Amino acid sequence: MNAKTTILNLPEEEFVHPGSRACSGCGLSIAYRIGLKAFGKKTLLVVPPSCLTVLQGLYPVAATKLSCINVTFASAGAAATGVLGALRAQKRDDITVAAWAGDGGTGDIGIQALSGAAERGENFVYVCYDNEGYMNTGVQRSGTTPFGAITTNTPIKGKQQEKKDVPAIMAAHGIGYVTTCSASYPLDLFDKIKKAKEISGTKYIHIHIPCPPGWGFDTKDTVKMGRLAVETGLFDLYEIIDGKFSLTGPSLKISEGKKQKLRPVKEYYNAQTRFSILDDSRIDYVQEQINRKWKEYFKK
Amino acid sequence: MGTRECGRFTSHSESGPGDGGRTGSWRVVRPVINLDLCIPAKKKTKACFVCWLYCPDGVITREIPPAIDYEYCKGCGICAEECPAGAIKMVDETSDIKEGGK
Amino acid sequence: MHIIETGNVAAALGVQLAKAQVVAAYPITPQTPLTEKLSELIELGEMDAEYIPVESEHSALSVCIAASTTGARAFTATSANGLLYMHEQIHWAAGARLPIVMCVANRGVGAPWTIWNDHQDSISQRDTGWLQIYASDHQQIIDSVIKAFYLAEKINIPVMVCYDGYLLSHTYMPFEVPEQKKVDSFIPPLKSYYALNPDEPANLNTVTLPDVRPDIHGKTAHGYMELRYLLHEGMIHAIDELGKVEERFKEIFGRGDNPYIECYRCEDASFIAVSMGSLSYQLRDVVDQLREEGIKVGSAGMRLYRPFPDKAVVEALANVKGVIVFEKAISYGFCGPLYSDIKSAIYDNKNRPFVHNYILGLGGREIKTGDLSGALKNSCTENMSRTQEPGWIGLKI
Amino acid sequence: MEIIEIRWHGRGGQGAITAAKIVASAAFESGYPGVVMAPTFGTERRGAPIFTSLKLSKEKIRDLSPIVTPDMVVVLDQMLLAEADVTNGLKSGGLFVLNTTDSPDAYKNIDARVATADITSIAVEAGLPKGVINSGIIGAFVKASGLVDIDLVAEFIKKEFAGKKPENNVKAAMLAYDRTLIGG
Repeated sequence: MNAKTTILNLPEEEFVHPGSRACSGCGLSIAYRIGLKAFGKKTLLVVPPSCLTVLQGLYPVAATKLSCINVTFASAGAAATGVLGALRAQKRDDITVAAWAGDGGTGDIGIQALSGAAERGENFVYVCYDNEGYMNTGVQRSGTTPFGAITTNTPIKGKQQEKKDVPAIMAAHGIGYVTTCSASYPLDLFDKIKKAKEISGTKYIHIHIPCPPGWGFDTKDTVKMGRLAVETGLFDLYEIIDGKFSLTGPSLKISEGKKQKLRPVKEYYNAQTRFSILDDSRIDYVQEQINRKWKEYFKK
Repeated sequence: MGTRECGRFTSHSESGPGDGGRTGSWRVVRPVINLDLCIPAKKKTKACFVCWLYCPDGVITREIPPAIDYEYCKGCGICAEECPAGAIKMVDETSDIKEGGK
Repeated sequence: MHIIETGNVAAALGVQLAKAQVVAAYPITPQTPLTEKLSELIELGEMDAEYIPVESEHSALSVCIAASTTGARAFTATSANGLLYMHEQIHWAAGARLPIVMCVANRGVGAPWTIWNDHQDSISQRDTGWLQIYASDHQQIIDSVIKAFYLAEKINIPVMVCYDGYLLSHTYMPFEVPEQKKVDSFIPPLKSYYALNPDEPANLNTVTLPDVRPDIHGKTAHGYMELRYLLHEGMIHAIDELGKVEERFKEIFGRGDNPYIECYRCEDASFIAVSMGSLSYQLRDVVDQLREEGIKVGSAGMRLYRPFPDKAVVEALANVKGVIVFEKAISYGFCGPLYSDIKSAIYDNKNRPFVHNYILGLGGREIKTGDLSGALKNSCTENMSRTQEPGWIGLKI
Repeated sequence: MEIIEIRWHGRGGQGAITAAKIVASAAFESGYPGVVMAPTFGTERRGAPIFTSLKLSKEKIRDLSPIVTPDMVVVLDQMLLAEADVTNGLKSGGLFVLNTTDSPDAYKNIDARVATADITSIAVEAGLPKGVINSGIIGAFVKASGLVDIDLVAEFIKKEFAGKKPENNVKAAMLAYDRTLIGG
């Protein structure tokens, strides 16, 4: 693997203009800003509706410096396929194609087109930024909203179903590269996108994105919240390369005992108002699940 | 002058800053860097720049010392929260007004 | 060279000759043999294109939209529910002003399932901002596909070439396959208005506001409504453009007809039967028969349905006593869509003819020539009372 | 407008459509600009009875509706007689072509000229896999109908069966042409 990127050698060039319409403290803005540095200039983006649509600017001003087509909600995977097809037809192979979609546009309405593209092995990087809900339309539940979260359409009881494991679904397609990242670890994200660009076929990158208004925490705590998700063992950072699973970055360090021990999930739940109705028994249950999962990790 | 003069017939956006306007006006608190504590400023060498890395809006420079573009800084406070030296303080915007600041 | 092949093959050969670069499709009867043929031509190396076997029609058009945006000549084809599954993308392709060509092998729409022909599928896409051309035989299919690519790229509006499922798609008929050299001189290589590329960055089709807004050069850019107006204006303009395309085609290939409304024995007609697709040719047999009985009737086939060629329609129907519209589609609770369009087009005529409407052939219900002549004869009888309600031919209820 | 209407009966997968298409191509080439050939509209299932309509005329044909009163009926598989009403609408004095080991005399009940040939055996003799009968039946049809020239038909067989034993298929058609028995 390449030497890890540091803050000091991360490319200086910015591909996102300041003054976007993203919320103050937006986790997506961090991931997108650093992510585009990894993709670089010679990239064509495909974006279905999401907070990113707004972040990227309203006609006729683009907040991004990369070329992008906005496409319908269900079609990111297929649209990326079309861009690739046109590039092949024009014998151009020096351009990276990337789709950047939200969790709804990926795991819910977009999963058919994404699955089709992955099955065909289309040569592109698919980035799912998972802020765990339909934030752009005002915080409704999505397939990746965690159990118990209050959203505007689970307003009283919270979501009654578990979070959909989209990276596992993508891994089941047998694609060459599946990885999880977090907005709170932008250098790790940068390196993984760089790596994905070098692998042929479909690559899937799933980024955990804290959302201050959607999750209910202060804007200053965005990075802290994403870090807490990793440090409690709730959201693990890993890579699946050619079917082989391995923890990466801070998750790997925790499993190796090099860093601090797992923090209690209670810290994460208590820090967000969306979990305000969760009772202790549920939190204990989740803690048990995490302990069991991590027992396996520690063995390896 | 009608919009036909713009010469386009599709929704074709070109890159430019400030799509959301001067988002500096969104701030209720502003980050202020204490150069006595700021690592690169203190060491006069390229170091740290955690604030630059995490700034969602890219309004902090990776310079010695780091500079904040208040025209667009939304005042989220992530830089202050993440600064390992505790060099950035979030200051009430209104106090600035009271002091007749810029 | 003449060959005997199906309408689907005629369409496929047109796409091959027009040198489409990206083909994406999903199987649906009765369109499937068209895209099977294209995949065969591409795998054999007889066509230099990317064939993308997508997982849905929605994705098929999505691929075409993105490919067209990125500067490739794109083609797809579908029928019935496949077309309806594309609906969102159909609007999108037109709104993005992409010169995509799509063939529709017309089929009835479920529920309940039917695989047989009527026009409900494409007619229901009438207001999407696509041109809709209807073919009556195989020669028109292959020629229309070739013209469609040229026209679409000239006006930056997508074109749908519609032909009857089974009746044309699966029926073998002789037709002339144009020479590649001539097609090449007819259709220049695609030159996109803007092809997505990293060197001239653009963010396309993002949220566009209700009101106008300055662009980065200080010019006033459109609002959403201006872009809609431009599409409408482009569609209106497309009517004249199609006329020019027809002339150009005639010059190069030596054949052509009225591209708007194809008239048969209408010059001295007192009554004209109007329809779309292969039905208009079947009605020619009926016209011949009624003419022998002394009824002065003609048959007119709509070749262009959107944009609606109202001037050509008014002209074709200027001096008649009656217009009888036969349709394989209905706007439930009102009447046939073509019927209301024709009535609207001739509303300002000084001597308005009566207009009758017949619904027939839904879901492949056999259209018997005898039934057609009976209905037409009835309508041509002068004392026939005007009715608002459409008549139904072949209904056994 | 005079239209010759020919209905072809076979089973899904037997190649009745290909046979009719070859005859259609040869007819077009020999002065029938009006050619319309319509298979059964709908889902064709292997083994199930199907039919194909072929209309020929000296003028362009505009009526695509199915054949109701055929001038000629061709049956690729004798077993179909028990399954489908193959002679339905056949014009009195029309032509009935059948793949069978029987002689035409065995079908005196049919009000038409009957022509028979043992296409199944002929095909095997011509070196085709058992059950490939669509090229052979063309030979029998051409002999009995006299509509088109057998050598022209042979050319179209070669074209249509390119890469699929074209010579053997031509041989089957030729043998069938020679051995077709035509009743009174």
